[in-house]
Amino acid sequence: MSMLHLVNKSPYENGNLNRASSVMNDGDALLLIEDAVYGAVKAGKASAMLDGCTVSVLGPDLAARGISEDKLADGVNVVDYAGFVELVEANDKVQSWL
Amino acid sequence: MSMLHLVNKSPYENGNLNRASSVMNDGDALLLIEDAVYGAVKAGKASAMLDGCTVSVLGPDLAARGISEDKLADGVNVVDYAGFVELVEANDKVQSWL
Amino acid sequence: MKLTIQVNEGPYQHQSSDSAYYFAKAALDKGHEIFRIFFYHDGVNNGTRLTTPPQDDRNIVARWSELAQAHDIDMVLCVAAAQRRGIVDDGEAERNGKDATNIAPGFRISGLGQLVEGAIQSDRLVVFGD
Amino acid sequence: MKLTIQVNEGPYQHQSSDSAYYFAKAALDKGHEIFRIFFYHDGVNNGTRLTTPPQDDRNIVARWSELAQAHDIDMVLCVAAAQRRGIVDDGEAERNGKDATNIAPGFRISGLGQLVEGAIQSDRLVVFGD
Amino acid sequence: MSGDTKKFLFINRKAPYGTIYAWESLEVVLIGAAFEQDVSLAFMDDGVYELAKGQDTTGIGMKNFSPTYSALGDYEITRIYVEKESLEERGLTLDDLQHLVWEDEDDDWAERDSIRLVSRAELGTVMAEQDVLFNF
Amino acid sequence: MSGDTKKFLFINRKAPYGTIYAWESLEVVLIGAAFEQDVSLAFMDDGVYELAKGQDTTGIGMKNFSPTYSALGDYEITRIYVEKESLEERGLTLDDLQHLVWEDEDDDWAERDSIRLVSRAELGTVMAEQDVLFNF
Repeated sequence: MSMLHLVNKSPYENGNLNRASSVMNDGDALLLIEDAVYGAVKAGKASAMLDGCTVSVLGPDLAARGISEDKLADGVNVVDYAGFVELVEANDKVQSWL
Repeated sequence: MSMLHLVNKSPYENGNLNRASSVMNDGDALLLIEDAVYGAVKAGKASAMLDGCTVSVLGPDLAARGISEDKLADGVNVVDYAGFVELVEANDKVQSWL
Repeated sequence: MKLTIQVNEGPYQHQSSDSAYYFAKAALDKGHEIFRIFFYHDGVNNGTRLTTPPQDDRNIVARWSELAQAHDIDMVLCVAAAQRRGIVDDGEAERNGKDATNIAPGFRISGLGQLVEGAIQSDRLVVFGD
Repeated sequence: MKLTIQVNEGPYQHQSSDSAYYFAKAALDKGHEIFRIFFYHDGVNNGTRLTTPPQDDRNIVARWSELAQAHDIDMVLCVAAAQRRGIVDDGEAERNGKDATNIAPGFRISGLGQLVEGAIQSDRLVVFGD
Repeated sequence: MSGDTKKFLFINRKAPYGTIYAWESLEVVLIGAAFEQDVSLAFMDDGVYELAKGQDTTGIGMKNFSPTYSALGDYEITRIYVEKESLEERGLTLDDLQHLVWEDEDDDWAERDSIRLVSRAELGTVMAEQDVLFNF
Repeated sequence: MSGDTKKFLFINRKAPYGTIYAWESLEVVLIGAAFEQDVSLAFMDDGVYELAKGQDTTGIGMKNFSPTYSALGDYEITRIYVEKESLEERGLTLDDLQHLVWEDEDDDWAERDSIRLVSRAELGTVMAEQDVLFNF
């Protein structure tokens, strides 16, 4: 049963992104919202945690923080709130790493 | 001018203890309160961050978490709230790493 | 899809409440059903009508109240959490001898069983918090 | 030593408010002066009289009120933060058209200048938060 | 159990006392037990500290809620997963935690251990098998 | 400045929007300016994100308070320390931040840069020289 992993904290202050990315099973998806979107910036150290994961990031949270999409790590998918809902629907359950 | 560095978060979830211990000047003091007291447990990985620092830990917070004093890293000083006040008085200012 | 949404933080201090709101709105726009929104921990502070945010800022509480009204959503504040934080309706005021209430329109105070029931009855539980 | 204490979090959710209280008490016991306790951010939620904590738990708000009364301490809730979170006294209720107040005894609502003044007038500023 | 029963996993990742999440999570667990779902608990990251022995909150004026964990067996909660890596990183062993048990009615009420020490990978499998994850 | 002037350093360590600390910190800075103290600001850790260019909060319905930073010069705040290591770790350079300036009245109102890029060690020295640290 596939899981959507939801992370909302900056990976530079808190271990949740590292934790989530280390326990994802095949078929699981990862969505970064709020301050966690900083983890998707290619030039940042934390983006290495995303290797091998299926990653989406919430566009409105990116824009708020001044991050343009061309700064993102390769393969990161940008979604809006409707896309967030679709990810919740597409996976059997949600794990919020709070 | 000496500084009291105050840390209140678990070093296993958050970078503040690491941050505080890396910027302490000679003569500064470090006080661990609330969930940060876990950082003073000798057997835990995080206690390595305390090397070379003058470290106190709040006794009431240790007891609440079931940590007996014989579990602490060498040189860690246990204080009560009165000792907390004395540390604030003994240093010229307080830096709360929140 | 039938959803229960849990909100763990109050308004303004954390973005959680904002994220939950936009998620709920998007789910409704796509035709999904929100079975319940359950406010737990400091999340109960979303349910006070006494806030006066700055003119140029969003009104988080009013936004929730309007969403509940427009879509007939069941918005529940956990009673134990509300008692600790001081969110009071008429019944609570009487039971606990309080001289005022502060609950906002569209919210009701009830037990933790409402969260568990939400998880049982819904296809997904989505938690927003710190 | 003259102290100003800043509290950034509300009651119960985080230990910050408890730590600040015990620190304040210990400072008073040692003969120090508390110039002011300034409640900022969610810290303003320490100043509501509407909480009803469980019988076997501490009453954080009442504890602050008693400390203020016993030692004549100036306890200030930041007005901007209080408006966002819905903490209201008579003046705020009138200004903002609120039908109830919830401020607890011993607290007053004032501006951020009170924090800055506290830092200027005191020998130490000690901040408790998340 | 009926076909309508869901598999609930309560995931505890926060230390006690510094924040209220651990305690208010436990309140949900106790209420949830009345709904006759298939309930398990997991303790990982700082959540493992919730089960520490010898907690004494006198000095911080807060309620010591740790004895409640030993009542979980009475609520028919018999599977409490504790992550090995989280313990090790913190310099803890199972001996530092409360000994939690339940009584097996199918075996003359024999006492059985509730805590199951699992690796991170095993816990990932447990999580994958659930219907609902409660996060605290 | 009189002998009663204190050296204030406002330390900003949190990202904007995820929490309100960055914004409510800025409100203290603006109020504090009226008290004619010797005020500096420091941005380190996730606080460096507060100064990022191009913030557009339309999609999250929150107020974009980042333009306020460019007004700090008018409040006679001329020293804004940004920690180099925090930028580097996050893959940022000064070009990613707003260009903040103040006008030097002793030099025909010439525009000068407010931001001073400092190492962690240098920032430690700046902190040590202060009378009061405000933590957000």
